[in-house]
Amino acid sequence: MTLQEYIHYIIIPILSLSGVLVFIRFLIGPSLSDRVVALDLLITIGIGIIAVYSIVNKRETFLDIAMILALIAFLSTVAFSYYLEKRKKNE
Amino acid sequence: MTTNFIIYPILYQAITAILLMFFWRNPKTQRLLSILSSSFGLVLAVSLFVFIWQNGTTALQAGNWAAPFGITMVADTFSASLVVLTHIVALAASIYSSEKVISSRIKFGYFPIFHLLIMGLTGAFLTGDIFNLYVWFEIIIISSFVLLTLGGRHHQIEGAVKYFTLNMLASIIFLTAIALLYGITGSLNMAELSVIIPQIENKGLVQLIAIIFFTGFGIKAGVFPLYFWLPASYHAPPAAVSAVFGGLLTKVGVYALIRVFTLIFDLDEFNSTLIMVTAALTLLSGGLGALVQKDIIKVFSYLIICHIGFMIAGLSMNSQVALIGAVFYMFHDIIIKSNLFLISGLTSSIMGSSKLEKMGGLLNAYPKISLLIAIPLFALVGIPPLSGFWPKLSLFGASLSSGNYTLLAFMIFASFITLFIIARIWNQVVAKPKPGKFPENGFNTYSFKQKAAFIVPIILLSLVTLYISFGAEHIQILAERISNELLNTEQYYQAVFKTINP
Amino acid sequence: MELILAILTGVLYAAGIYLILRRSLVKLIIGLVLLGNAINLLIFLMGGLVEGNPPIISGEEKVLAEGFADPVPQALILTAIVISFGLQSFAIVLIKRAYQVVKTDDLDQMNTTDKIE
Amino acid sequence: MIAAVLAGFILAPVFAFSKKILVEKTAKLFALLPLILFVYFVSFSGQVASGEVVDFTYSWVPSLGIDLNFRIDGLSTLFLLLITGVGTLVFFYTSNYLKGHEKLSRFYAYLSLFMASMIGLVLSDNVFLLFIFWELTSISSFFLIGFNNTQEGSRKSAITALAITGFGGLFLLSFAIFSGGLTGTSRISEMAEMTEVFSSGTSSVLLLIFLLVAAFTKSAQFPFHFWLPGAMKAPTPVSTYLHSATMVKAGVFLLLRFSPHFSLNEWWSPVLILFGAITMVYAAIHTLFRTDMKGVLAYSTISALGILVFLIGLGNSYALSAALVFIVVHALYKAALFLVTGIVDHKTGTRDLTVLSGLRSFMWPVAIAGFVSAASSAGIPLFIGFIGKDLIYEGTLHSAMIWTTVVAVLTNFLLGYAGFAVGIKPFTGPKPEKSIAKPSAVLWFPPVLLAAGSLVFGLFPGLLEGIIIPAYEVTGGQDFHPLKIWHGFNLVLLLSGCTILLAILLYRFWKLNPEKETFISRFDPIAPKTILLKASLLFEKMAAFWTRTAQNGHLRNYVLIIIVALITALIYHLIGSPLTYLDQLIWTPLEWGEVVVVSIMFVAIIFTVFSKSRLAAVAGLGVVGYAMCFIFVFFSAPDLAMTQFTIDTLTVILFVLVLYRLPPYLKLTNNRLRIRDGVVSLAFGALITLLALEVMNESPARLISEFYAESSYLKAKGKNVVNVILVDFRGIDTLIEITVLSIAAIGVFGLLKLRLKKSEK
Amino acid sequence: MNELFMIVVISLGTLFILLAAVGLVRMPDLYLRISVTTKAATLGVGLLLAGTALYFFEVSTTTRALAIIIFLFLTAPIGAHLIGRTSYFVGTPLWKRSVMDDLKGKYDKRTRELMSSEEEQKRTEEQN
Amino acid sequence: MRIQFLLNIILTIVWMFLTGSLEVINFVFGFILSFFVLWIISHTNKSNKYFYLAPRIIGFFFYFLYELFRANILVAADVVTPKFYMKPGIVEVPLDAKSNLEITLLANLISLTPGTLSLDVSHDRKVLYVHAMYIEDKEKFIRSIKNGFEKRLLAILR
Amino acid sequence: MKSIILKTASNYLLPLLLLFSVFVLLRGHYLPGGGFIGGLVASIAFVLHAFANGLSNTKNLLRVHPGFFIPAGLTLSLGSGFAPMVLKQLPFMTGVWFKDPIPVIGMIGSPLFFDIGVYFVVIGVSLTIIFTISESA
Ligand code: NA
Ligand code: NA
Repeated sequence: MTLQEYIHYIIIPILSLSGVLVFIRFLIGPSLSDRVVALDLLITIGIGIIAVYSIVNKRETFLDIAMILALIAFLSTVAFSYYLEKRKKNE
Repeated sequence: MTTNFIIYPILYQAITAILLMFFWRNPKTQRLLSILSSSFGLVLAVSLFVFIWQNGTTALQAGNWAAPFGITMVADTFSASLVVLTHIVALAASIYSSEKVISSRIKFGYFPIFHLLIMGLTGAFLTGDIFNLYVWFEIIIISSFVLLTLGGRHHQIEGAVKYFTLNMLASIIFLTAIALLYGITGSLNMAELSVIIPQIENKGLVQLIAIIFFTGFGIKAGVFPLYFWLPASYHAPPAAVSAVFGGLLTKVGVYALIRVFTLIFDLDEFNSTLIMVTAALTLLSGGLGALVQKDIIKVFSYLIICHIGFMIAGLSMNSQVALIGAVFYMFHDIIIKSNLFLISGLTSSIMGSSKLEKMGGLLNAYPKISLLIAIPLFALVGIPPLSGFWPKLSLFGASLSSGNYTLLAFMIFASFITLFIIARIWNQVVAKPKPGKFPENGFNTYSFKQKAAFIVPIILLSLVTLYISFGAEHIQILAERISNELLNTEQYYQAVFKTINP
Repeated sequence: MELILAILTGVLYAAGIYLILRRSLVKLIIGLVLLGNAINLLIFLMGGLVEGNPPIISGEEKVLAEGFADPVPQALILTAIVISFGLQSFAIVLIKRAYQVVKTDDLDQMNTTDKIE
Repeated sequence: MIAAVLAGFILAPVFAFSKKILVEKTAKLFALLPLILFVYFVSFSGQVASGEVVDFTYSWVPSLGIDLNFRIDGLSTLFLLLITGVGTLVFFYTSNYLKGHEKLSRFYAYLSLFMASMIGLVLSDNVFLLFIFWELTSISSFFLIGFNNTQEGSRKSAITALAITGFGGLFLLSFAIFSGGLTGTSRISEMAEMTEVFSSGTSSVLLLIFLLVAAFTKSAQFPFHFWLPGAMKAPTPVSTYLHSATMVKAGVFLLLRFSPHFSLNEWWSPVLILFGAITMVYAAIHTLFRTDMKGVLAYSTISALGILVFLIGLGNSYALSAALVFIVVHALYKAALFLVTGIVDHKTGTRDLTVLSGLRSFMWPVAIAGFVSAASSAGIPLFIGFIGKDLIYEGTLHSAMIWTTVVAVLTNFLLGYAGFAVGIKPFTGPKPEKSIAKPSAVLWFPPVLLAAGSLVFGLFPGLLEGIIIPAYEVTGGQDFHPLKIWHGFNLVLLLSGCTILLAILLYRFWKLNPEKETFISRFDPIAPKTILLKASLLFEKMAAFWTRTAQNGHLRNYVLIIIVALITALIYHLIGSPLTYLDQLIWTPLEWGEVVVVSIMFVAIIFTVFSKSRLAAVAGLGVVGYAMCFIFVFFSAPDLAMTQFTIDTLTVILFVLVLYRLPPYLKLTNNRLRIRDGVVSLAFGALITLLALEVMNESPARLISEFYAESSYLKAKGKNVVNVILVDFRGIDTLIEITVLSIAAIGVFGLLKLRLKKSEK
Repeated sequence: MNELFMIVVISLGTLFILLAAVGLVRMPDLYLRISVTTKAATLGVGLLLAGTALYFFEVSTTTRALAIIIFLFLTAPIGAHLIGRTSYFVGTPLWKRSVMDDLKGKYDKRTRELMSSEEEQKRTEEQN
Repeated sequence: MRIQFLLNIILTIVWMFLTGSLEVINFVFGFILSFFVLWIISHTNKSNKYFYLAPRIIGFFFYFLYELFRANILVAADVVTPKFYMKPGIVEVPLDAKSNLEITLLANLISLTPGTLSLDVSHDRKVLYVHAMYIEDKEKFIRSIKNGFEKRLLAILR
Repeated sequence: MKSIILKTASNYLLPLLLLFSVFVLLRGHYLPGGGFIGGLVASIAFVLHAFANGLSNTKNLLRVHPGFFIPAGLTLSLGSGFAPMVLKQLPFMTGVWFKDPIPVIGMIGSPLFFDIGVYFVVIGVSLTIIFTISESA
């Protein structure tokens, strides 16, 4: 089993499974904060997937995408926090 | 020598817009600049037209990438004529705006966006690339959208929501069609598409894509049953903007329909029936809508729809004569509809309202203005020999000779209802005594400059209408040449693929 | 995968249209955003699916390696994405303004302008 | 010639904007315009009498076959002389009649506009040109009828007249185009040689219908007649001009002009006779019940027009010459009677026949004119009307149908009554209590002159032959029967005598009173006018209903209609030609990551759609966007993935910034709508899926992409092909796209920052 | 040898991510979820990136991987802090078996300022 | 001024990291670029203490890694076992760290370690509120933070 | 938001993100990236700063109204399209290049300036939109 195959058959499925678990949390919530945390974690897992994906395809170009994700993913968290802090009481 | 001059009118508007942005807070300069540059823009447009008239269809390979690899801009007689008309309307609207648009709007980008709208229209007429056409459409949408909402009043917002949603929908449908088209052809260059499409074996698929295109453009053109955005929004912006909307926005849709269904797709039985039915129902529902409206701007809005039916009818009959009629009608309608919206602005400002029941007394109080507006009003009806009459000859003739009597009946109906509506408007706005008083700070109190800004554009457009009316021979010859070019796509193809610059 | 993505495209379209047909302005805009995604996916599909071979000339090569992903749809999507971003931002702001002016997010209450008086 | 036609058009605006004082002073001189034209046209009469035609041709729009082809022949000369002759008198008369009227200059402008249109109409030898002038007469009469623009009644009448005649005009346009197309020429004279076009096949029926609708609307034939009485709202000179010599005769002119063309058409005669007969009887009966002088005249005019149509329909040599003579007869006496009515009205302030009496002592010249015209109208010998009547009876008797003679007699004696009622009644009987101002010579001279005409031509009918015979020949008649006062004792004379007698008896014993008018008004509910009016109201209601239903203000309805329309068109086409091969596609194998991403996206879409909270929906939207981003990663689109991600984040930020100020979602739609919308959306989605799959079967040559692959680095010096496309190959797209962004930003700025003041619009 | 090391690193990273995912689903309250996941996932991704860097083993890739790790370590705790803080602020409840809550009542309802205990005491004294 | 320069150098190094090229010309370019960026943002960036002690930094780095792994495994055990053994709560931790940078770094480091999460800093910057999973003894927990991360961090920063 | 932690961090993240945005911009012709993404990243940097420090602080930082970047960027992009027209009588938007590449950036030519124009427009647009919304909140 080469490294590529290992990643392909073991690592990526596990990462995908993690993604599904996190997404379940996103769906069940219950609060908006839970969803935001789940979203954040989804992206983090995505960065991981991209990293191993670049190994599978032997193209380091994909790391560039991960770089963007790493830098600005948390911005939506910031935005949602901002929302929670500022919103009216009725939602 | 390069053929860069094809896009001079586009670039020129872009430069104007940028320049205007730098004078963001200075309404006076912006006004002057706008008028000056609109005038010069017209000169450029006319010289483009003259060149095309003398030298035939000309293409520019942007970026010096031979077609189909780059974006090709193509000027044929049709697009060059439309560019000229666009710039005429632009000049009129520009002058009209110079006094009519309040400086707070100007301080929030009215003029730059106005010029970008003109740029968008020009670009849409000149492009030879289907995706590029989409992009130009987006310029048109967003700038018209901004002009529509600038000021943010209640009715503006309501109109804008509808305008925006339905135009976005149109773009989405259009883009869907482009995607599918690219999927089956691998090309975006319209000239190349005209060669590839006939070779595709899966005709059914091509037709389905054609239907999607028709729907997308149909929304923009304001045909039945896709026109709803139009009456919902045209009364919202200032009159100068409505003039550009009324004259040109739907016409871009019509242009796209004509272009796509002559150059790229075949008008076979199914398509032409589809378009014909659409045309008939457009004539009908536009007419009915106009009949029941009580506000002059809304009446005009519905008349736009109604008359789009004529052009679409011309396209649907798929004959040279019909196409001549459609093109001629389009030229006439651009000028007339723009003028009507300017007039509605003028009369509303004289009367203090755009509701027909509150208007009146124009003939006795302003006889000269009455005479002035009689020209476009009756030209709209097609009272011969005014401009609306001539294209009907070709349209009626084509439907008679091809045996499309039902379509003819609808056209007659639309003509009749237009006659009736305009006569009624004449009665209600011009002839009837004014209920109540004219507003106090009304037209009479305006300075000479303000009055001129109101009247000069209307005179300008009316003169153009008179030219179309009495110089109908010229327009007819023009329309004939255009229809020839449209039907002989080979010419277009040659123009696009021969010019590889040194 | 093509089949799945084609279905996904269809679902995106359906979802977008469904949301536009609601009464809430916010839902409408969300629907438009979904439709934007739908169209991008459709364009993307039209170029054909290629895994792991982006249209970037790697290293010291001078032309793209065989089997590259079609760059044209990608460029088109980029343009489309950015344009819809512009339009969407304006639309989102319109929600805000509509709420300020019309005092509601209910589209059914925005019908005064179509009335025949 | 062109100057003659255009003179009126050119002078109209001159009149309109002349200073009021100037107009007051020089108004009488305005009559010089028609007078000069009259003289000019008379100058051709010699040539015309010798059977020549004079053509004038000016090029205008040759590519449509529309040139200024003017032709002076017998028929046009007849009409030209009437138009300019009566015109001269009307112009002259008006100068006094409307003296001091505020809008006198405008009136002259309209009048000369109208006259010019009429002249153009009868001169046209080009069927399109004919239509053009036809429409111009409609529109200028619209202005004339609505001249008293401050009165609602007159505005209404004007619009009714325009609607009816304009409606007919569109049929004339169709006729022009169709006949032009079928014959290959637009010259009316050339068409005349192709009678087969007008007489055989469905196209000939269509042509006939087009022409007749045009002629009948203009010439006020039943059931289109009702605009004419309404048009009496116009000042009397207008009525005089429109209804005696010009406007309404245009339809008759049209029929005469084209009667050679349709001479072989089997429908021509019966239809004309039928409509003519109905019209003449119907209108003649109506005259009995009218108490307004103008009302009587209006219906008698309609009736006279019916007679003309009827005669043209009969078409035998007597009937044709009767028609031509009757045109002159009618013009002379009807114009005179209108002018008389005008004077009476002007001086007494009323036109009510039940009130008026004994005016002869105040205005004896007018009374004479009235008497003479009434006599001519009743067909009393020695007046021209007698000759006209004779010819009519000759005409009916020469047709095979007895009933035609019966209706002719009936109509004629009723018309005779009408003439008496207007021309005699006001002047006889007891004098009014109040003294009445004498009319100036400018007023009474024109009717007197016309009456003199009735008399002179009645005594010397041969004088008329000079213009009647050429006209007769043009309309296709042969062997003209000379106009004579005396034909000997025969059936015709008997009928004439009976007619006169009956007319006199009726005048003696028919007591006019307001109840009569009330009586006839009971039939209003079934009158064509009412029916048409009701129909048009119903139509407007339907239009309003339709417009309100379609444009109901609910955006989602609009979207729904659009989508359903698109779906319908697509499915309709699919049923006709189903898609063929979905199975030939080579599928890319499934990967774990992709499946998970797509599944998450599916669920996230559903979550977004059905979420109860806006913010959750926005978060769901975020997930959808990020999932898209990963699809781009998996399928080799790094640039897209990056852009999608950043833009998605920015969009979420925007939503969040905006949404916290808004109230939560309302639960608004009901389940039925949800299901309906769901079905529509899913159908649309399914169609897109289907199309996408079908398209993916096609594998076109990707020449463009291959060119980019090869030249991106070598020619455009970039290795990221997508970026090279964006900034170089398709740079214009990008340039526009950033412009779109810029506009959006300016728009946002304006939308949120600009606050208009109340005063600013 | 090198490859084995890579496999270990990558597997470890994957496990941490799985752990974070499971933790996110299992943990009883929001704070615990944040607490567990942010870091486990960050560590996991860090390891995966390290593996990637090792795989390509060239300057440009390594620096990129390193940059990503730095970015993540910079941003992840800030995000966690923000969402945790705001959640508390808007009243997201703690797990019922929590042992203490020093934050309770420390946020000024009006100014949204957060007080320390010391400051709170001071204020109470002032008020008395 | 010195700190500005230091920041400039650090950014330049980041730039070289990003571009993955260690050439001199890239250094120059990166330096100019960073200088420009810093100029843009300069005037609100009030000067702060900056770290300069490389060995301590490295030591601290490994300490952090150790803590990260240790805590992760601790938490992992609790996550994967069916029963929860944790005793969570929010603890008020008094701060010795004074400057914004010190507080921020400390708070982030605490957050990065599993089982603890910095929720907020009090307005007067005297205490940090930390959510922790295992609070056997409040004082002990506070001490572990103060003697662990805070001490080492301050040693580097001061 | 009143968080010292976010505020402090954002002050350090801002230069980092800006640097990164330039990096993304300049490599776009060779690797994923370019004017759009670069511009978006730069805007996000400022947005983050605004979230943490308040809008007015960020505006002070920028010195000019972000809207100014729009015409500036447009001018640059349009100008690079004009360059070949004016300089070499070539069609609009033709790429004109300096002969030799320079280190770090690579080839210098009109498409690069075009992309830089895009970068500025995107910054101007995003910031104008977001700042305007925040201000009128
Ligand atoms: Na790029
Ligand atoms: Na180029």
